[in-house]
Amino acid sequence: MLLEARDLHVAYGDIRAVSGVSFRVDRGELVSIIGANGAGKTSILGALMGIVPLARGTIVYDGDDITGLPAFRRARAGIRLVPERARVFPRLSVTENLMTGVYRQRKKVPLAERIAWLYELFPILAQRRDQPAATLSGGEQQQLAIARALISDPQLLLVDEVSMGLMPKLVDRVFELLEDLNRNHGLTILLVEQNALASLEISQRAYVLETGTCVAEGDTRDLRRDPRIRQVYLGSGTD
Amino acid sequence: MSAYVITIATLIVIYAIVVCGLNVIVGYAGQISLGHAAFFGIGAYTAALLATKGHFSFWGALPLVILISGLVGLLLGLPSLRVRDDFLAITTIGINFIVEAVFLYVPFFGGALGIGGIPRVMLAGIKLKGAAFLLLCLFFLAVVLAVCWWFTRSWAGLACFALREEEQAAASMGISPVRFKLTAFVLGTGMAGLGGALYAHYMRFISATDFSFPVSITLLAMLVIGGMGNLWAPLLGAVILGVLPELFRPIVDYRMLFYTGLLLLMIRFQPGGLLGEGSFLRRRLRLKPGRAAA
Amino acid sequence: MSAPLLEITGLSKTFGGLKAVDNVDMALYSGEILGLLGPNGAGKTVCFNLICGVYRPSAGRIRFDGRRIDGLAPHEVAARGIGRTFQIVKPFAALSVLENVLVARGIRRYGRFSRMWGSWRGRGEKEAAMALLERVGLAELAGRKAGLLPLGNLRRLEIARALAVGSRLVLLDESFSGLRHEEIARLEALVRRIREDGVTILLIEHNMRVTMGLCDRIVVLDHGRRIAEGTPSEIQHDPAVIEAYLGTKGKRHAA
Amino acid sequence: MHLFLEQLLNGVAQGAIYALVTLGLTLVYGILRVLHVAHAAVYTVGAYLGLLVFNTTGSLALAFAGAMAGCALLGVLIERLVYFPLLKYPPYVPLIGSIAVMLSIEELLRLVAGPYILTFPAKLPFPALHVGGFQISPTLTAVYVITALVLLVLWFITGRTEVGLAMRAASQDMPVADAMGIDSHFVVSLTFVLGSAIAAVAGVLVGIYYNQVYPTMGSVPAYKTLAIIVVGGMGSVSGAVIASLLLGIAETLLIGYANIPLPRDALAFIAMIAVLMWRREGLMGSGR
Repeated sequence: MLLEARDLHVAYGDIRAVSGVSFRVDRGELVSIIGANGAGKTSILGALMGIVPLARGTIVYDGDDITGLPAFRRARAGIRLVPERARVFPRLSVTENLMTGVYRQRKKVPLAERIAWLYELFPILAQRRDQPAATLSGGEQQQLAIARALISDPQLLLVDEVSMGLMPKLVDRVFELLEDLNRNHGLTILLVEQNALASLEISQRAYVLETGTCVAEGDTRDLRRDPRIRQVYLGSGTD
Repeated sequence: MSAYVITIATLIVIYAIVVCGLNVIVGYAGQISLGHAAFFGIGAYTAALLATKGHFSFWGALPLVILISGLVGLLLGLPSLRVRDDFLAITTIGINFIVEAVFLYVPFFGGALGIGGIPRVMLAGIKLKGAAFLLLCLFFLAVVLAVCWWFTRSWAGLACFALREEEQAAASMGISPVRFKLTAFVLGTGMAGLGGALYAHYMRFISATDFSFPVSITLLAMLVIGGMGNLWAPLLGAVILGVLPELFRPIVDYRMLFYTGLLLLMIRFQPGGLLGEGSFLRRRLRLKPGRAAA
Repeated sequence: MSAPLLEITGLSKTFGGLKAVDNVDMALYSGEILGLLGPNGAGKTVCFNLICGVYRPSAGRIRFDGRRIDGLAPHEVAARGIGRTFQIVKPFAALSVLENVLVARGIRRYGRFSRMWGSWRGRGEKEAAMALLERVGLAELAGRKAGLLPLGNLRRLEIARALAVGSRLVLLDESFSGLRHEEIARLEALVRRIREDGVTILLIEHNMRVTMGLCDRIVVLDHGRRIAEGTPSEIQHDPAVIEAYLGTKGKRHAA
Repeated sequence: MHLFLEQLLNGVAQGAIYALVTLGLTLVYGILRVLHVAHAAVYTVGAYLGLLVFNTTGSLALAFAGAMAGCALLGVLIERLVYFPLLKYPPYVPLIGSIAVMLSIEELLRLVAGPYILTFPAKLPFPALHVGGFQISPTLTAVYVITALVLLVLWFITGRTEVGLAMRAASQDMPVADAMGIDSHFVVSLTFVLGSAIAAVAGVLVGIYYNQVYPTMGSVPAYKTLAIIVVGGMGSVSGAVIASLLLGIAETLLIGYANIPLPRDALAFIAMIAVLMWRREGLMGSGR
């Protein structure tokens, strides 16, 4: 087991975003957390990364309790985040954005090789390497955010709503890439998505969230036929 | 009462009047102003010029002084509608420096020499000085406090509180941000103008440095220490910052340090002021939680 | 059918090159609850803000009660009698609950210089504000500072303020988000009661279950466009809506 | 022509000094969004420390080094003790705190070192430059060379080092920078170290340039530099440098040629308000 979260609670002042969610991610797995917007998915990833304060709960990563660890220590321990809406550094160039991903870790990875590999994966980034990230389109920024997270060769990749605001064609490409990274490069991925069908397609297990609590979990093959998913998204089914 | 005590008391009352104006702008309407001394100065210079060059009596000039101060406040308040937060703070600092520079360098305003020979206030054929002038100032302070009190109970005041708390929500309740911010600005600068007129006729000599940026900081410190938005804060703050330096006269060298250090400690540990929500004074006195104006 | 209370035609809003709202038509009739739905980034909130005057439309018209309101500032839209709530609650934190409602009661005063100098502490005003608090179930908290209320009560307070402003039309911006299940049920009952009192309601919501249960009709947006309109059950079975919400299975799998 | 050139050279020197003081303010505003008025007090402390070290050791190099070290420490103390706890309040609270720190330090200096003007009798080891029959004094040369050097070092640190990249990243999105493994709190403190050390250089330089060190020498720069960063576009380093140079030149030339009735110190604020009315984000603002 690479990551285990027990009884997570996140609150913004009085607003309960997440109340009592538990899950685990095994090494080499691709796990999805799905749910309509407002279900608390982004808060969970923020809490795992350490950039959103946790009201209650425990996070165990790689055998260590990291609940009280600041975000930068978690990052240095091998957790990387692709944030919602990419959040690239707008006034840094593409290359500089990538280099922030290996801050204080340049010597741990074969940097030139990684960069070459990433530019091969995302040729558009190679073309724009000296442009400020703000000048990139939404889809390009999303690719940059993924590359920035991958450059340090992370152990666990957290991906937040990567499909949001992307053209359908790009969504397919990104999901294919994530699937490939997981199957062929052994990368462990925790995917948070509104796009339920596409993420269920590529992941092995999933958790279904509704207004801050987990309402279903299990193998994606079973979940895909589960009426509760339709219910969570469309409010129909039982009634 | 000795002349010394009367002098201190008169200045405290004048400052309290000016800080009441600042309270309307900052405390009630939430518009940060770090240049309030400029409007204090505009009032004082207008009164001084009307008295010395225009040969107006204090009473004849007073409505004009308040009107002109308010109008200049309206004019200079316009930038505050375009900028927010820290930009507004810098803009008001800038206004203070510019106004001071105009007083100091334009010959019409007496330049570095300032304006002297301002006559005393006459009332019923009697020259007001000493305790009589203090009474006059107290009268005006009472009037200003009454206006403030009335403002906090008026719909206009309520609109300003709403704007201070949440501009977007206030607008969704029909409150025009432009109209009510400017209303607060005009009212506040008008009070500063009144204080300026009293100051000019009391000192009988004014110069630009009386209204320089450090004076603005003193005025703000009075308000912050008293507790922004509280009706009585200007009085409390003016008394504390007016009396303390006098008590510390024996160690005159440390006066200013004490003063600035107090401001630093207040803002660092009690940003709400002595009469602010949850302050130690409130807890001590077991005051009830404040109402809208408090 | 009679003329709509709120009528939106060809509404568009572009930011930079991006069309956030693209040629949307919508009509809201007196006495109904209309839901405006859509996944994240669909343009619901922009649409809402266009109605409230926060943004100025790039194209299109908005009519309330037959009169154009597009291009008006937020306080002018409010003055026409449209009340709204905020997705992220915006109470006047330092004021009491009662004073919060009184601010909204002042809607008839703020427009005229001569009317804004009277006192808001009169008995009549207080009683009218208390009646509104009674209606949303906050009467016993009237003296409490608004900033100290829990979220569920703040949502009610916002509805009370919106009712004071708009006695005929109220726009609710995700009033159910962040609430617990039992609070959601209570708030649903409140919205139903308000409608029974004759107030027309436009609801933006992403909680599907709530919307399906409350609304008479639903309009669904996706990528700024209107992709569906109909009764809740029609919407639930609309393939375009299902795709917008659940996503696609991906090209290669579908093929 | 000769006089004009001389005025221009003086104006550039004045602008260079403004730039040195403004840099720290810009860096701090860029990363914390705090208007660090007390920065000018740090600059004054720098001048005094430099003078103290110079008078005891006689070494100008040690004077610069001592002033930079002392100011760096002072800057970090202000950040940790005053700004950091106040960041959760509206922006005017740290601003008033900053003004209070500024005035307190001025008062402390007055009490410790006396209210009078001290002289800074150091000779800067720079040769006079001869450009086309025109002579530039050693002091002016020193101001030019040292400013250029500081800008170069700053450019190198922010543009070419890993920690500089971290500083720029943290100033654009602090949580995401954290998520990339950057310790932003450390980076913020480092920004104060850097900005305060540069202010120390400016303080020593001004002390020597005018041969004067006094407690309130920071008063005018304290607020004028605020105007400069507004004109330069809040947080933009290049904008701040350009605005500083323009202001220095404009002030000197206007005083020398146009017979304007206003003092030079008001000029910056008039420019600032004009710019704010015209473009909210300042000349080089990014419009965030």
